[in-house]
Amino acid sequence: MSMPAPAPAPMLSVDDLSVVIDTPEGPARVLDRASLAVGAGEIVGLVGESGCGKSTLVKAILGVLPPNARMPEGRMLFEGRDLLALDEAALAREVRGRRIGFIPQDPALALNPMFTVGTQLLEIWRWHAPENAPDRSRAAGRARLIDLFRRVQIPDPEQALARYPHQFSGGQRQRVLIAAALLCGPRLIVADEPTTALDVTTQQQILSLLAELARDFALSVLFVTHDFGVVSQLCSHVTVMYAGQTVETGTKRAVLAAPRHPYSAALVACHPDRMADLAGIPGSVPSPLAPPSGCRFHPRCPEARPGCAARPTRLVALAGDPPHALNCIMADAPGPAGALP
Amino acid sequence: MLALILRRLALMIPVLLGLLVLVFVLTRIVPADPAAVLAGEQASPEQVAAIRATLGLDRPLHVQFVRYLVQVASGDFGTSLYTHRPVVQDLAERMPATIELALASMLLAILVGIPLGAVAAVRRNGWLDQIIRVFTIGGLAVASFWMAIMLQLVFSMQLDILPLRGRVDAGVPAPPFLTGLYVIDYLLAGNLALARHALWHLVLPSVTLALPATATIARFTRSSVIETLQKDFVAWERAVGYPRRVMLWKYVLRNSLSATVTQVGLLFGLFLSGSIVVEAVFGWPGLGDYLFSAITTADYQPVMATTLAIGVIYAVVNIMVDLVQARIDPRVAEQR
Amino acid sequence: MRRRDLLRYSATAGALGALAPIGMPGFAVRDAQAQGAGAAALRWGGNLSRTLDPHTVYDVPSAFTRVNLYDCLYEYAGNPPEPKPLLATETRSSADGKTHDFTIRAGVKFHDGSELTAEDVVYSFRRMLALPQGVGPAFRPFMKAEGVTATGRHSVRMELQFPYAPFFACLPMVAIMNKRLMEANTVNNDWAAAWVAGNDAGSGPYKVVPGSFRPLDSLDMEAVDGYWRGWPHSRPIRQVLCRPVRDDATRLLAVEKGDIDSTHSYIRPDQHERVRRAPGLRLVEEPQLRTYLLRVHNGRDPMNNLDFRKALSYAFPYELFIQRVLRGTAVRSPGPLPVSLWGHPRDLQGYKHDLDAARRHLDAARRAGANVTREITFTALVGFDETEQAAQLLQSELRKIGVTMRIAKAVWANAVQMTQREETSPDIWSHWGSTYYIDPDNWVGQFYSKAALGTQRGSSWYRDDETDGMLAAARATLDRAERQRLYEAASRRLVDQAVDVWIYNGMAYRAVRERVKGYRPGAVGDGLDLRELWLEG
Amino acid sequence: MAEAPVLAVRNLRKHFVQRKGFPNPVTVTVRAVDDISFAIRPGEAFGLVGESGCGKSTAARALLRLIEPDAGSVTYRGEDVLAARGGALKLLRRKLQIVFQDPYSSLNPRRTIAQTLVEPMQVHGLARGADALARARALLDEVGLPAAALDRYPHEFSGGQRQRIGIARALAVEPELIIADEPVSALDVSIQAQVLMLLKDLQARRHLAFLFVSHDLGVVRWFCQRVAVMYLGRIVEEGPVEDVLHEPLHPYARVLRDASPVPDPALRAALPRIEGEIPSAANPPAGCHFHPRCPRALPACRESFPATTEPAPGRRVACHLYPAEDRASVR
Repeated sequence: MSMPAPAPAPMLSVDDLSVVIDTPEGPARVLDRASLAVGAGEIVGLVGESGCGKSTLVKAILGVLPPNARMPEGRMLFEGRDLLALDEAALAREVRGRRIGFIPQDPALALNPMFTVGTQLLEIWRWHAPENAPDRSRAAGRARLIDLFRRVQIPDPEQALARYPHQFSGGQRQRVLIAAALLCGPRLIVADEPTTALDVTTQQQILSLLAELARDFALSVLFVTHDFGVVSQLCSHVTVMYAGQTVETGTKRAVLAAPRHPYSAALVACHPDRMADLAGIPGSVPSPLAPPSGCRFHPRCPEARPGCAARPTRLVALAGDPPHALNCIMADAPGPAGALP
Repeated sequence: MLALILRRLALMIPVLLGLLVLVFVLTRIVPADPAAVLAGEQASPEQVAAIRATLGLDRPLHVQFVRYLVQVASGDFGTSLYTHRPVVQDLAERMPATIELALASMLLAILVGIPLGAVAAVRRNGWLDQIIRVFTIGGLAVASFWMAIMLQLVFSMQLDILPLRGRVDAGVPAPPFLTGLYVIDYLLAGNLALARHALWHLVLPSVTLALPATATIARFTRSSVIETLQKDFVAWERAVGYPRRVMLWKYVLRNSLSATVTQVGLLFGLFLSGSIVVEAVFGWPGLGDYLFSAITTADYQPVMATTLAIGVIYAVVNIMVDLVQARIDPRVAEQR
Repeated sequence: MRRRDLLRYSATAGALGALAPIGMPGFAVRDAQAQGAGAAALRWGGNLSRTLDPHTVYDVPSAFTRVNLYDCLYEYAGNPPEPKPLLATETRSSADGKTHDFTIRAGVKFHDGSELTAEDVVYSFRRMLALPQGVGPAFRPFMKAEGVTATGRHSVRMELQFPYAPFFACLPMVAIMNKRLMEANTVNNDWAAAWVAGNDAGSGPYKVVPGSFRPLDSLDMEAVDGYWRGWPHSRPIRQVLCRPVRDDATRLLAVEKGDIDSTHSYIRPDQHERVRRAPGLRLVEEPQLRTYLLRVHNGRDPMNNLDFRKALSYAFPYELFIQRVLRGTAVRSPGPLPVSLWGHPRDLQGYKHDLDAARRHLDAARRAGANVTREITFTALVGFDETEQAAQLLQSELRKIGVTMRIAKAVWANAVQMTQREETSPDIWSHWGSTYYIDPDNWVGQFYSKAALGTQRGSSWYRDDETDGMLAAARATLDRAERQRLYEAASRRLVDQAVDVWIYNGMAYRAVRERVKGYRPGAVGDGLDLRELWLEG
Repeated sequence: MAEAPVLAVRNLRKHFVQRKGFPNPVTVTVRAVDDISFAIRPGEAFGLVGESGCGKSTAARALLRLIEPDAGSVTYRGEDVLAARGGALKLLRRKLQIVFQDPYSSLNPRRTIAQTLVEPMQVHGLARGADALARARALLDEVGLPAAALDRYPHEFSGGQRQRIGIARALAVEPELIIADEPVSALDVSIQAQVLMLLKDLQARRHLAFLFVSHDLGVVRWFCQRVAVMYLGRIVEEGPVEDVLHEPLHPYARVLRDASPVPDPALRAALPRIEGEIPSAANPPAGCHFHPRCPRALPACRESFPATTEPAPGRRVACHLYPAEDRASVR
């Protein structure tokens, strides 16, 4: 897959990445040649149902896959660096917490209940204070943290440092975690379903905050979610995954308004909010231990054809503007009009 | 925090009362006659009866019990029939020895057991984990009197590097009584050599006593660390780039300790009961030996008072455990 | 023995194997200073009593402190031991045997420097008689507190309520205490019992180092300068550190290692060989008057049948028990008295292990209507393996002749309680006839008089007017020859009636380090005279 | 309004009282459900929406007496549910069935699906033996599961399938009203859609009434005919779904509507601004609980909780913006 000439090098690009987890029942291919790109300043929604590989992809990017996982193929570039070439220590030292900030799913569980918020967050500063920071001392970290707390609207930021996670509400905890992600000046924020555990009004507040911060700090955001509604509110681009494969990627407008992949289309149609007739998808997500061959969606696909099971998975760029790429037999036909990462 | 202590102390009273009833009933169920034993073999039945009356043993059980409660409530734990000394005095001499032994064992069990369990958890199913598993199973399976004799044979008789028995060698003066713990009292008295001397005497008995507890703590810590490692916050800590070492030994371990600390409180009971055998073998002048001889001669007052004292020690240790737990886990502190 | 040694050597070898490669250089843990502190002292590992009060307890360990901290009017001397005057310089007894005048030695000093006088003797006897336990019960049947009076600064009169022949044999039981000191420490009319339990008020060769006594656990004693009897050796032992060891295994290790100079005197037969072989140790044999016997409940069917009791007596395998269990460390004692004591008939044959005879007597008992099919119970004592081994031997022999016997266990206090009532008293149990005073009355008189019923001494529930009469007469006459005749006759009669099963006279064994010289066992209990000892090297 | 309601709830109340602390305990009252009233008509799906802690689940459980309510009345076809005893209660329990959010914890893991389905039929004397088994098979077919499922255990099924089993179990006793407590919120969207369609299908076929408890406005909009919005233990607005969600009267209902994301890229560009967080139910603000966050709060809102008014036919709202006498302000 070649890069289209004019496009700037993305902040993060994942190409044809596979992840195999060795389980007692055999190897599970939880990611199957998945691809993803996050450009500078983009907020990319990574969408799919549970079991589609979103979390595995996030873990792979952060380098925190479990020890029994291996990556037999693929490529991951972040700011031009090959992440797969870095060992665990280098990842912990140079990437995680420093260049990539992380916002977890459940703010109630993501902080260690036995330590104050200040202790936990300054631990990140201690190991990852940016090299170009004028002052890398603990006091400087504290000052920056208080600034950030103010920025994410945590009341009494100074006292907040001395409080324990359970002394915050769910929304505040998520704000704390956002501050943690921003602390050392990262370029990319990976947010793994950060609002799923929150109430809608709180979710709305967090989404607003994220959008604002991304704009103000010129951040790239990889936003994992299962909710197209959230995508439509926050993201500029969308990548849809199914059973470990990337099925469709493009701008929000392109994918949401006119989904081309049968899975994307079906998923959008599952949202009761659309006022349109609700349509479920028959069957369920296959087990990664015994996935269908070829396009993994074909057993559930209303438009499946004989060739689907044999077809190698491959993301193909569609012609036209805005950019839009598809991993489907239907997209194979137009030929190599323009492959997209 | 003060409220917590007060509440736990208040809860202690009914527990200790229950303990007293239990021990009272148990000691009296056994058909033993302290009067006859006390009177000696030369006594006549009339003389025995006279002693029985003097001791109030001819009264109905409930009257005896109420009398005893009144006596205890006024701070009098009675007098031993044999030593003629207030039981409190005997306890004051013997309890510190048991406490010193139990504390040393606990310290040992914690200092060895927790790292052992943590390492086993981190290197789960690795060779180190297997070795630690064998050790922990062994630690629980080995009878402590056998262990004691083996340690004596090897370290005292063959290698001659540790004392065989006792708190100090014969002829070494006891330290001035401050805490009753020899090692500490010698230190406070400024005698470093004797503090070391007392410490070496402490080694074999506390190792013997600590072994099964170390195994238990290691097992608990192992499973608790493994459980903690599955927690979301560990994933977060990893994802935001905590160095592995810091994450494990500072953050994960502290969370895992919460469960282990509770266990330590329960284990202290094991130390107290285990000390009976260990004290006998190592000639450690603690409560075990005292209680044993009091039971065999039906010397009720020391039996009751010792049991009560052990109950109090156990309860106090568990209150301390709660405080430590509240220190470790801020949520616990707030619930109180 | 085999198993213990095997354990010891295999474990040692294993541990050494594991440690040898590591080596232990510079691991000098023992503190030279601390170790040196007790080297010149005798480190006595014999058992300690729970109290230093010589009046309230009278058992084997208490003899050690009584003899060495106190002096008595009389002491035992000679072999076999006889009561000889000690503080008493002269004794005059009235013809009726009821009044005894003692002259007390002048110039004897208590440890506080005050002189021992008649007042102290009177105080001591009155105290002894007032206290309900220990020595008192032995005196109270024939003596009242008013009967002890001072007739001068150094003379005391004792009036007995009736003539009592064992009186002089009882005198070494009564330690003479410092009246002034005792009264100064009396609280609530307790005869200073609380104080003297941990201190001494004596005039003996040794005194207590204040505060050093801990019941059962430790005691330090110091030699008394200018003790009135003097010191036999030029370099007597100045300091005695009593450090009993509770645990069997540890005790032997401690004496082997030299942590203690002596064990208690109950070294088990299976450990003798080990002690004999250990360098620097010797095994001291201490002849004992102590008897071991099975008490049989003569008041209950079927043991109330003479033939059944004889069947029991013939069924017990005496030789097997003495040779196998005790490894030959005891002599067969066919009757109620120690074989070496006067009053024991020299020609008494007693019973031998003979199952045919046992069967014959069992048949006779059955014919006489005794309920020989009833399961009888042997109550063994917890913590005394020997009683259980005796029970097992008897059980297997009885099974051969068709008598079923069950073995129950009880702790000492429990067994004593059972013997107080005829209904609860065990069918069979066993105990030792210990030495309180050296007189036949201590054994046969105490065990088979009707006065003993309701105590463990009378647990045979034996009621025989003729025997009772003989024992009472022997107690009342001062004629030694007559007494001997009466005790021999009573012994024969008891044996004829197979009242109990008498088994052996024991031997006590103590491991003593070679450096301890001059060691001579005491006559009663652990009552050795420390004055005679010295340390070599 | 023509038909008499199948279920009428009036002034239902449930407060939880906790005593905390030593030696001076403090009593904390959580007003989980505070005087709520609504009615459900036969065959109607009635939605109860609100955010976590608003009391919607407690209300659902209290009217079934899974938690005994403190006050109020619940009538099922004119019969007093809260006073029912013995046989009457048993019959009521049959007519009112509940479907839980997490079907796994409400299914006994050691019982086969057949046992799970047959037992309630036996308890209520509807069928037994082969008859009951045949009915169980038919029920499974109705909820879209194969008959082979009968001999299997709950753990062998996916979340969606388990929820179908939970629904089949509720249907086994032929209820008239189903209380569905967040029945699809634990499911993935594709599965959620399947289950919602099943429920809709059943509602039409069996003429079932639903009390549908959910936090998801989209789901409620799709499934329900009428809806009540709860905030901190109280119903703030009630009416036909289309009206309430299209043109909410109560400011909170509007905030809730605006906050609910809709997957339509053209619909909204800017994210709405929302003030503050939900306060603790143990210590709700005085007056109208919503006033500290309300963009249109009046002085009166601080003082008193507004009475419920009916500013338009079939629409009820508890807000000082809609005084009882002034109906004109609606439009």
